Amino acid sequence: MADTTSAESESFKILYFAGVASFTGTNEESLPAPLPITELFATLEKKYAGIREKALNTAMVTVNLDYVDIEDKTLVIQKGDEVAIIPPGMG
Amino acid sequence: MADTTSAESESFKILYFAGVASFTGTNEESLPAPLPITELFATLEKKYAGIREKALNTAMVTVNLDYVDIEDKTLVIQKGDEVAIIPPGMG
Amino acid sequence: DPANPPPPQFIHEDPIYVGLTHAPLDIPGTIDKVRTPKAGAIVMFAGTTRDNFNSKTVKFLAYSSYTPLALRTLQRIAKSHITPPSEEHGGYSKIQKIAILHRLGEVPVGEESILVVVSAGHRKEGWEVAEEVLEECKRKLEVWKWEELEEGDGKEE
Amino acid sequence: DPANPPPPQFIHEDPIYVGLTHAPLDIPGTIDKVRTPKAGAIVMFAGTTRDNFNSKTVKFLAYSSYTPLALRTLQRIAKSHITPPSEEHGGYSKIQKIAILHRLGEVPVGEESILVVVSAGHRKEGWEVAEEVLEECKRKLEVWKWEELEEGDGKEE
Repeated sequence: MADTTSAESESFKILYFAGVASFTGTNEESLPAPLPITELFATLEKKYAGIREKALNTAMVTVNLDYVDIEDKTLVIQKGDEVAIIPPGMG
Repeated sequence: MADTTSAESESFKILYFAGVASFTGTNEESLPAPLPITELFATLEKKYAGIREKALNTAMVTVNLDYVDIEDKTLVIQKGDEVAIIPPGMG
Repeated sequence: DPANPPPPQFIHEDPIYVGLTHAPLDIPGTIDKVRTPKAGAIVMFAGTTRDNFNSKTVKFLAYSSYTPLALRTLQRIAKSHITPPSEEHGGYSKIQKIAILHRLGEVPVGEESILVVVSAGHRKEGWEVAEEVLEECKRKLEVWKWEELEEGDGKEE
Repeated sequence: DPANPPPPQFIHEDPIYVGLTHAPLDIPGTIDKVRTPKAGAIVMFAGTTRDNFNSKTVKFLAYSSYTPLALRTLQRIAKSHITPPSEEHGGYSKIQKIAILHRLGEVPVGEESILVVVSAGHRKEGWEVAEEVLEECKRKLEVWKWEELEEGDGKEE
């Protein structure tokens, strides 16, 4: 069978808001899937040096609209998932 | 000089509200002036037996829109004054 | 005479707006009276006629007042909450503007009898003053309530 | 694209009404959503754009959101305050109905960014729940504020 996978079909969508979006310079992009949730922040740090300390440490993460624990070793982001980095609220 | 005073010109107006008006059966009437404020409740009790205990004891009194002390021996209601019996508020 | 009620009595001396009226209360119009670019918060309380009281069915509430005195009391309550600008409130007044309206006569179930609206720089002060003002009105305002119950046994408060 | 904003997102499942919209918030329409003969009190909070922030002049505020999640959060917050009838509240629910709306995009000075409206049998519960709901929204809602200052140095919060 022909290989029908593409970069897009083997990716998940990640959304950035507020200060996180200012840091990444984009509101949305695709990243390669699958990705264990425990590696998400390291992956982003590699792409956006300094983002961890500046923005991610105070943020939460959702996968398909559910808040998740980024230290959950059983959770792997799958292709097609919608992941979002949620900065703190308005306070 | 002719005596130009009449019953009306030698009177003050007194207003009743809420439970007090239910007791007197009227919202407004004229009473003879002058009348020391210290005698107001006794005057009303003579006219409406039982009103003191049922309605006046929890009420306040205004003369010409100012709250007054009904034990003020220097205060005499004058003809033309507007007196009001003020029951407690809505709570 | 319900067919020919007395005219409404309003005092609008910015930043306060108070009044007594037999007409339905105008919520958006009253909120507009307290609107200001200096406010980050508007707090409104509306007292409405509930259909029940002590397990009895309420047909309507009716309010009577000693109108000239009640108007003066509303004005006094409102003014007492307009305080000078202070360090504590970032160089501004604790609240910006205040409106208090009371309806008189019959108020059908579901309609408003009192509106208290406060604008403030910050929400904390808005909540605080709106609640204080409402309680002062309940205690001090020369307005009295009559509950017309379904059973016909109205009760003066 | 400000010329072509996304459609408003509302959930109206009586007794709750929540939503996110780029349009100006409709105060009387929102109050009507919580009106009920069972309520003796309606409490409303409106957060408005203030013309100043830390002594700087504010041109406008702008709000962005993760809309599908924020809508779900609004619904969850609203529902959590609709509790079963209880003895403590005279056989009724603590509050009757609740509406929460948040505006998105630019909100000019003097206009509303958030509305919280609660109807309750009694005023105490109305005040209490309205303030709680507002604080929960401030903490939990997936909506973020941008302050556009006169000097051009906007600040993300």
